[in-house]
Amino acid sequence: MLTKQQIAQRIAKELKDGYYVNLGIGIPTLVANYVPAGMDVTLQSENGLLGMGPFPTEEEIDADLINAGKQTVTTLPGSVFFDSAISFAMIRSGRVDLTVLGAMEVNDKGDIANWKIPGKMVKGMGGAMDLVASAQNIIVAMQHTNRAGQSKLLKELGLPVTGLECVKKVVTNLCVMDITDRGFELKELAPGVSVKEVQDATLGRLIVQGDIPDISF
Amino acid sequence: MLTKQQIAQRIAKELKDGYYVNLGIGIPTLVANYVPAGMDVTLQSENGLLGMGPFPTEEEIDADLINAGKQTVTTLPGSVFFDSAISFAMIRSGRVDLTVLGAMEVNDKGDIANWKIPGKMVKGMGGAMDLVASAQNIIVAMQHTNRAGQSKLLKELGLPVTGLECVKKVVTNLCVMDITDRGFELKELAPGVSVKEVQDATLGRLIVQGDIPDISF
Amino acid sequence: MNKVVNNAEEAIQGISDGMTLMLGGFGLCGIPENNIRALVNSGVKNLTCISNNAGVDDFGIGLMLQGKQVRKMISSYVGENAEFERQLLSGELEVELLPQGTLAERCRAAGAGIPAFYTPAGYGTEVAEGKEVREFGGKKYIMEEAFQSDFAIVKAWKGDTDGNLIFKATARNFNPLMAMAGKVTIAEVEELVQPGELDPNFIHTPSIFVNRIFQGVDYEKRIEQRTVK
Amino acid sequence: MNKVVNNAEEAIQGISDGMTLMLGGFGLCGIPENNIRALVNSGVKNLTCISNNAGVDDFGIGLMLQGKQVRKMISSYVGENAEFERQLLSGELEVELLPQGTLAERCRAAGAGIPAFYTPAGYGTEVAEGKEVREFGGKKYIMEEAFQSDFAIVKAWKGDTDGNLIFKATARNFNPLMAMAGKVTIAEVEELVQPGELDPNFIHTPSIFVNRIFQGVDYEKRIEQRTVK
Repeated sequence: MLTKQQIAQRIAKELKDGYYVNLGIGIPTLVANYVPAGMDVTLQSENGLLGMGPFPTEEEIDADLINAGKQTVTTLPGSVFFDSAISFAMIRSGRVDLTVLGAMEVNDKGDIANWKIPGKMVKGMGGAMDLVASAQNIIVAMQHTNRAGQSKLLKELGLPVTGLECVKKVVTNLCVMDITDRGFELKELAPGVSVKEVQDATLGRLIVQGDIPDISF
Repeated sequence: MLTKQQIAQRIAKELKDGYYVNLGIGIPTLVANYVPAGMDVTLQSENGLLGMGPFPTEEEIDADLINAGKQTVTTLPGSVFFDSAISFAMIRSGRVDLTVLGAMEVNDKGDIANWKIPGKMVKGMGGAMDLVASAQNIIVAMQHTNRAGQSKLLKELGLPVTGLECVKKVVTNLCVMDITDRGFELKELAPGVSVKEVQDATLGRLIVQGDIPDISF
Repeated sequence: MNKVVNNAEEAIQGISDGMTLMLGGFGLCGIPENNIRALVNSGVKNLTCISNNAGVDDFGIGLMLQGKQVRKMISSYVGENAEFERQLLSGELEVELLPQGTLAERCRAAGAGIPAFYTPAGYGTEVAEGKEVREFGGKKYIMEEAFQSDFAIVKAWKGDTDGNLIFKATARNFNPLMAMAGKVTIAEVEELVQPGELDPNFIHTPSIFVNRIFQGVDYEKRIEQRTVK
Repeated sequence: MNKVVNNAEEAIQGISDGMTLMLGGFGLCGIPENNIRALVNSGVKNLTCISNNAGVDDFGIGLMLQGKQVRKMISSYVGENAEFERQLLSGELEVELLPQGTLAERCRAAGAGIPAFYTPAGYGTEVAEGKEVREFGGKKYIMEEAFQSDFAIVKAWKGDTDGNLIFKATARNFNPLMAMAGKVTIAEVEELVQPGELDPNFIHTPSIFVNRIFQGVDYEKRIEQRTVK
């Protein structure tokens, strides 16, 4: 089983030189810690910053400089600020090369739910609906099951949908799966996890073809 | 009969303190020369300048600083540059208080033609169609008749329309007219011009009610 | 041009019960603190507020929620506010949640004289309910309309007395879009300067969009997530 | 990120016959002089050019017209060019004239992932022919779609090697909008600097929109109407 950090670390292997990347709140944020040295990856924060730098020192803290998670951050050489319309212009026009999001549920067609639990939690979608509607390359970072042990990788979503047929890849504590026309396609297993365990924890269509290698970092 | 300068001078009487004004090419441009002293009027040039200043000295000339007529201009304290989308955002959202345009033809419903003579002249509408579609307060500065002596104030336009029911007031070499539901309403006469002369030179519906005063400046 | 008012109390003159307000800011970053305080003190009620977030319990729009001044929030994310959740679940407060980019674009459209546009965000979701769906180039989009609002209230870093504004860092966010969009736009600034002091090449909001401006006082600039190295 | 190319000849690699190009500038102000020279020398033909104007006979896009490289112009004003008029009346050249604000907004929409929007400009005119008319709030609007283009070619004042751009004075005009809108965006700049040299708060075009950048040479910056006091 992967830790949250390892999920992030595995997703970081999908980064390529020159990528513009939007990282959602939670596990996705951790991906920034695993950008390979020397690789030029630019982080977009949808509140209006391209080229997000690390957290500030106490002296550098600036209340006017935060990321989409409302955390204080810094800039880097080449950083640029812009308004919310330009920010989502970047997103909707497909300029962001990779988007990493958390999810409550994903189904085997690539639909995602991550913004609302009716009658229980009303937080809102923030920028997630814009991102999933436009991004060409969306990876979901999530736990395979909820706290009650129920699968979050489904045939049909139970929660209100955020976007349709948009997720391309899912990295969970158990495995890496691509989403294809035939459903979840198992690509890599977390060390010590069996195909059977993934099958038991997945309610959506699951394709297992040939030998499944272990996740390597 | 009014000279072009006098047409501009009369239109300048419509200016009010605090107005943002867009002046078209030709006679409208001359209006800037007659802004009353002490009155705060800001000129918008749709190529991307608010707060247009006078022409530059030879030393001040900057090829990167022109107005919508492609003339070299200057800035004033408080001037601001912006892109073409923001410029027309101002115009379409009705932020420009007064728009002064030239016209080839105007009809008695306030339709205007000023961008094309089929088979003869193809210059284009530039920003005129955006202006006439959005401005609340459009004054046309024009000669009452063409070189052949034919009326340019018509019942129906002969030329392709630029915008429908948008002109509020016309100032010509002969007179000042408001455009109302009933047609051209004669408001002021150029010195030495008779009601009969205006009637003869106007093909659209013309309302003459009561005594018509002379234009004063 | 006389756009300068003395303070927030003067700036909010004319804001009355039942109106629709836009309020700039993302989280607590770049919010019009002075105007919000004045609105709270004014006791104006039954407002519809368009704002990306709803503040926190004891700051920002949260203060207006405490005073039960807000009838409806139009936002993209409201997850930092217990009083908000209480009023929502009890039915005292109405909320319309929209994708963040749609919220931004509907402000911008209002300021650009664009009555409606198409966006892919929200297609196939609750957000699309009751909205026109249309296909362009084989992809589905929904039609969204420009916001109507009575007042837009924004916070800038610097402004001049003509109304030109510049914003700082990520405190820019929704502010320039809302500044374009109000029937009346009120700007509070940290530093009010004379025309000519701001470089005309680097102004974020041209003066023509701003109706009232004043220099704010006592900015708290509260930080929601103080993260350090 | 390696967006820097050596010169215009390298920058225009991949532009081939029949493509659609956006070219920044208003009149001759802020036009991509280096790229236009390179396009003229390349002999590429049958182009559709989206540009507010078509240059003058011996400068700007006029040079491409002389070389009969342009099949179609999409512009708002083309009144400064005798060769243009000759080709148009003889049927060699196709032209689509659009309101200037519509031209700007269709560029901006392309760069914003907005496939279509409504504008009042051109309602009831030839421009509206074949376009959907729709009423919002009692006023008539026409639907306009985002431009599709293969390359956008812009000219900036300063740029950094990441692709961030700033423009000078009214040479900004259509450039930032087109920079957002191309499948591939080429920027030529008067001064190319290192990342960090431009203030992140005052950048007009964020780097993400720019694919290729180089420092231009020999700017003529011809003036159309040299007016002095």
